[in-house]
Amino acid sequence: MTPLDPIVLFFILGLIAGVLRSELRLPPAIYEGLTVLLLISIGLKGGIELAKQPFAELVGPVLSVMLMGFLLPLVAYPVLRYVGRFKRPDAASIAAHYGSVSVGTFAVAVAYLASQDISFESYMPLMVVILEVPAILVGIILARGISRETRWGKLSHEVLLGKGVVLLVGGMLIGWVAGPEGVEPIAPLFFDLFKAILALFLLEMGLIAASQISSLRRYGLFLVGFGILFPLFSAVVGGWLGLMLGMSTGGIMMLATLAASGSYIAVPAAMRLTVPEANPTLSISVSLGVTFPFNILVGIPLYLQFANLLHGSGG
Amino acid sequence: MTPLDPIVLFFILGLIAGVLRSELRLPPAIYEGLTVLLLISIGLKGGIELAKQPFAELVGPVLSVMLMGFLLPLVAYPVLRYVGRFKRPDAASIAAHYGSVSVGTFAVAVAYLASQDISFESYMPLMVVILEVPAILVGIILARGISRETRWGKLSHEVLLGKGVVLLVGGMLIGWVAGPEGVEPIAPLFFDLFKAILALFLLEMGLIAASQISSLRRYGLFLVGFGILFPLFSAVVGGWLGLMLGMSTGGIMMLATLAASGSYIAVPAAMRLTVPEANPTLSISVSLGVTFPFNILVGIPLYLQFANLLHGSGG
Amino acid sequence: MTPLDPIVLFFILGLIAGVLRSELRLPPAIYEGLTVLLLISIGLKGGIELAKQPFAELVGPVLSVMLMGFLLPLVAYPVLRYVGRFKRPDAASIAAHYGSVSVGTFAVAVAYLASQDISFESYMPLMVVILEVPAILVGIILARGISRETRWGKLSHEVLLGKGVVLLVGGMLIGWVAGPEGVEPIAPLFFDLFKAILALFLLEMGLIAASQISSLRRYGLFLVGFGILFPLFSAVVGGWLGLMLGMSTGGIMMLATLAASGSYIAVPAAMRLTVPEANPTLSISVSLGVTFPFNILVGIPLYLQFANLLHGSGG
Amino acid sequence: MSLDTRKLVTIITESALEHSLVDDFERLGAHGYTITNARGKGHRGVRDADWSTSTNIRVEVVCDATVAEAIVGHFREHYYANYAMILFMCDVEVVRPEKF
Amino acid sequence: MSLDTRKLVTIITESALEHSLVDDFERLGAHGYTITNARGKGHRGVRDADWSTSTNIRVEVVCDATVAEAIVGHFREHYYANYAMILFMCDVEVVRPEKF
Amino acid sequence: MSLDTRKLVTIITESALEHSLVDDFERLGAHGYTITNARGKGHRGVRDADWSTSTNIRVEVVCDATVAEAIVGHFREHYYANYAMILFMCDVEVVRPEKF
Ligand SMILES: Nc1ncnc2c1ncn2[C@@H]1O[C@H](COP(=O)(O)O)[C@@H](O)[C@H]1O
Ligand SMILES: Nc1ncnc2c1ncn2[C@@H]1O[C@H](COP(=O)(O)O)[C@@H](O)[C@H]1O
Ligand SMILES: Nc1ncnc2c1ncn2[C@@H]1O[C@H](COP(=O)(O)O)[C@@H](O)[C@H]1O
Ligand code: NA
Ligand code: NA
Ligand code: NA
Repeated sequence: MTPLDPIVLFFILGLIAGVLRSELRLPPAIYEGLTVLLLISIGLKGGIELAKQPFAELVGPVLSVMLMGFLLPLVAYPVLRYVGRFKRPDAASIAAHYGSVSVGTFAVAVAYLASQDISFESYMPLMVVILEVPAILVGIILARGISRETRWGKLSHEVLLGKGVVLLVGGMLIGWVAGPEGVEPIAPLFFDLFKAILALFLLEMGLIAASQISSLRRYGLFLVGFGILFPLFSAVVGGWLGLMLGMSTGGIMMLATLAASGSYIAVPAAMRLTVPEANPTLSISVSLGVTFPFNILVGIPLYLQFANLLHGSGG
Repeated sequence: MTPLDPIVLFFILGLIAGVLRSELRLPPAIYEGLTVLLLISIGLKGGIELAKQPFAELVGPVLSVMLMGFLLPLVAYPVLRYVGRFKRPDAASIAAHYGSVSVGTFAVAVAYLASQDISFESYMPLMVVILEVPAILVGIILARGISRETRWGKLSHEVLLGKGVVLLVGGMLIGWVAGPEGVEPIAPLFFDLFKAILALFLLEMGLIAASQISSLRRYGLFLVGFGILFPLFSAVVGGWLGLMLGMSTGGIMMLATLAASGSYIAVPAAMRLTVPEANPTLSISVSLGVTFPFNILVGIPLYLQFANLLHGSGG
Repeated sequence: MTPLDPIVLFFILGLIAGVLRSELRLPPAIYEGLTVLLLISIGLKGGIELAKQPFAELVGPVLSVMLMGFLLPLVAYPVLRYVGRFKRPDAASIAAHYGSVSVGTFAVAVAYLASQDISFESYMPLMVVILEVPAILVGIILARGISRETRWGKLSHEVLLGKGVVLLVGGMLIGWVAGPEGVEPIAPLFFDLFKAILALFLLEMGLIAASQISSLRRYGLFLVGFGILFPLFSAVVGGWLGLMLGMSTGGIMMLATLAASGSYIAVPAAMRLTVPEANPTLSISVSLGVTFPFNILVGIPLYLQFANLLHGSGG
Repeated sequence: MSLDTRKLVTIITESALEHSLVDDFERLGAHGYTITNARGKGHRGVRDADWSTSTNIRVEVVCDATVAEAIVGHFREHYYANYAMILFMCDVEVVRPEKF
Repeated sequence: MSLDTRKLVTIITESALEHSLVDDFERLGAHGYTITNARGKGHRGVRDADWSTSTNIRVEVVCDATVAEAIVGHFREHYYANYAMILFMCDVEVVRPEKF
Repeated sequence: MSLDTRKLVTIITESALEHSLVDDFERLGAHGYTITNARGKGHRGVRDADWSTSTNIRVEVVCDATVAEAIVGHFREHYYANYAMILFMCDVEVVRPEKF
């Protein structure tokens, strides 16, 4: 995959059409359907691989990635609050977005590594799931302390049983139980069509990202800078963590990508309900309008180079 | 296909997610689209095979299966009315559901036999169509006698030109006219993706089935028992009929499955309009919440064993 | 592809189901999704081929096809106005529909030539795009002269950035940039499923066409005659133009088909907003209810015979 | 601005009834109707869009008082007992009274 | 509970007009609008959701009487003759009158 | 035709609030509600159906004046400050008053 890979081109097509205010738009049901397919595909593939792996090896990575999910927003928050001069709830909410992950970015990274025949640790989809939760907790606590008002039970139910987690974890379990041969009859949809489905998904993501640009203009340069520089910082943290955990080049790259990506589904929904005084336009426009395009167009190839560097020097 | 076949696993994933009250849900348009694809696929496959068959051979099976469709609800009705103590319209409506068939169950049976390389009589999709009608007639007559008020013309139009019948019959005719080579260019969607589409469909069916469980709790144990035992009885009737008609093992198994399955689309819609005093929650919750999961998880493998037994002893 | 090709059979199934007033209908989101896939597929395929072609060779065809788009409605208008006795805005609007093109018809022609292993000039999808615009301009001017009221800027924005143009042009650019190998990973969806997606699309088109028949009855025989005879005339013009441009048999056939087809998406939308006094039912019912079915069932094979004839005598 | 007054009758009921209601309106003298998809909860429990046999439609008819009365009467007799349905109405000012 | 009164203007028309109406509202001084998809029947025949060129939208604007009058006047002049459209209005009590 | 009068409370707000509102209605004594999907514009900008975190719902509750007042009070306190929301109400005649 080069910058000229068709899936990136579809994203660019969406961006351009959106900027030109084309009436092009995928029906919401189709967009949702594509998301479901991507989540299941990623889960299945991870699950099949996972079957080959002793469970004990997961403990270290899981715990340290979870820790990363707690720490990244804690770094982002003071930058947003004191450099960016955002109000407390806004700074907390944006920070939470960047502690979490974007499944769309992860899917593109999967396709990118596949196109270069680079493998990565099979438990990566699990990391996507694990990173969903801590950032939300940290965001809420940053915004309002450990408040009695927060209905933690309801919240954790909503996050843990959200579409993303259920399909990723469910897909992994199915892949794990059914194994490579078991999954074969359903491979034509979930594996053979993966890249084309990702292309359509990115077309719509380009349109959505473009629609965020007008809000961005209102909130100024700081947010744009943050949306590029903080992911770069996070990628270094993620990559370094991968190296410490003894991961392969592919794994290091993946962890860098996960760290660098910002949520635009689970976290916004959770923040809207728990920290309603945060302005949702701020966080979504930087996550979708800056960081997502940056990662797709520039970040992912960069993180691979970085992983190569690290692994070369480290290994 | 074993209990660990991925399509069954997708159903179980849906069930569990539903029971845990996950917000996961396929968009209704996607669910409808999947149904359309399944119906056309089943029809096409049947039609291609049918072309190889002399028409005269159909007369016997068609007539006897139609008769079965009339008789099964007549057996179910007194059980529901006098053992279950349901009101007359409720007993009639539930009985009608069990005289008819579930295309979803049929599709899983098709996939199950395919995974075991067992063939079955090609006219089976026709039986699905034929079983749609009689049960509805019987249900209405049981509920209110041969009433003048029933607009039979309008009703038969709605049943015979409903989505299910048109797509199954239309698919069969297209498969029959176009033949195996003619259908080849459209095979990648309708045949290669069949199992994956079925898996997605079952994911949603699991969610729907789970949502019926709370209604079930209200209506008690009798309904749960009926939803398991009556299908078992029907399977015996269907299997025995297959044997009498000289069918193969696969055919016997299929007829047992058809008999054992209960409608959850065509019959509920028809009953709602013709027997409105029947409580639709009763019949849908037992058909979808008990019988459908039972057939997918337990029934289908059981009916194959039963068919093996019958065919072994009979042939 | 013969009249018994499955994609034509799906269209006929839709027609029959529609005429019989079946409740069958694809969900609108699915229908839109199918359209998106068809447009991208056609664009991609054209773009891949286009890469092999020197750009200079496009100038002649582009300009002459554009001229054809201006002239065809100018021929249709007096026929409709003075023979058909339609009001000025109605005549202008119908004329505009016939100067433009139907992507659905184009897609069937692509599948038809593919099934016969006949190739055609790769820039054809570009012609589809080019024919969208002139007819709309002519239609507006015929209806109301060069009026100050018409907001030409807004109009051209809407036409040039409509879904059809963006996806066709975008698809062509992606195919052109990515090249045949680049596109390979997304081929399973966009190329392998093309015919099946077209089949589903035509099923819905059949239903839609059938729903136009009742309006047609109201407007009488002239419109039906026009909907068949004018396309035949246009096909001769288009075919002859292809011959003059030195095209292959496939190219001549394609240009005849484009000329013969009538718009049912872009033009109706543009006319509704710019010539609101035109009755939209008139133009849509003849374009969708007469010309589209005629072209699918009769026209396309006819235009190929005609192209063979022309090319034989001309070459 | 001088406007006439008509009745706006709003009905929320099972989508299975759509065809029936449309026929009824025609027969009872309404000149038009508008339908949107809806979900909700009432005495017959939750009815949401997830499972097609249990969704609602929201139907509006603008008409004169006589037709409104006819609709209420007809619906009371034919649907109230067995279907999930609510009906309410209010006065609205209309611009082209001849349309209703 | 002391509430102010405003006009609720409801328009049911062809979805092709959505962009135009939105522009109009801005220009005529409305502070907001709400749109839902709809289907229906009126003098210009059945308009249902199946075929996108013939679906309806249902538009609501809460505004003061002056703006309501401006909307009615503008629509009467620009849309009534050539588009499928009905418009009706009624008084509603609103909680934050400064919003409308 | 003798009809009783009730309040029709209409709320247009962010779809993210759907579950919350439904819980509220239950607690505040409403016997039912109806929801449709909507898009629109107000003080918090354009909210359309394209991107799921920014769509609206249109909620209707038919209830007596006391419950209506309770809803307005509760919503004013809990949602007005931080969510896109408008609320308006009017009197409607209902047929089966015992339902509301
Ligand atoms: N009090 C209410 N306010 C608003 N909508 C209601 C109310 N009660 C019932 N509905 C709607 O009407 C449908 C049928 O009501 P019911 O017959 O009471 O089940 C429900 O599914 C709701 O959509
Ligand atoms: N009497 C009516 N009651 C409710 N809705 C109506 C009525 N008349 C027309 N409509 C709606 O307004 C649209 C346009 O009406 P018309 O201009 O009469 O065709 C129709 O498609 C209906 O959705
Ligand atoms: N004046 C208005 N008329 C109709 N709907 C409105 C109006 N103002 C706001 N809305 C709707 O209420 C939602 C929330 O409004 P707001 O809180 O002002 O952003 C908007 O997205 C619109 O759908
Ligand atoms: Na991150
Ligand atoms: Na049965
Ligand atoms: Na043409």
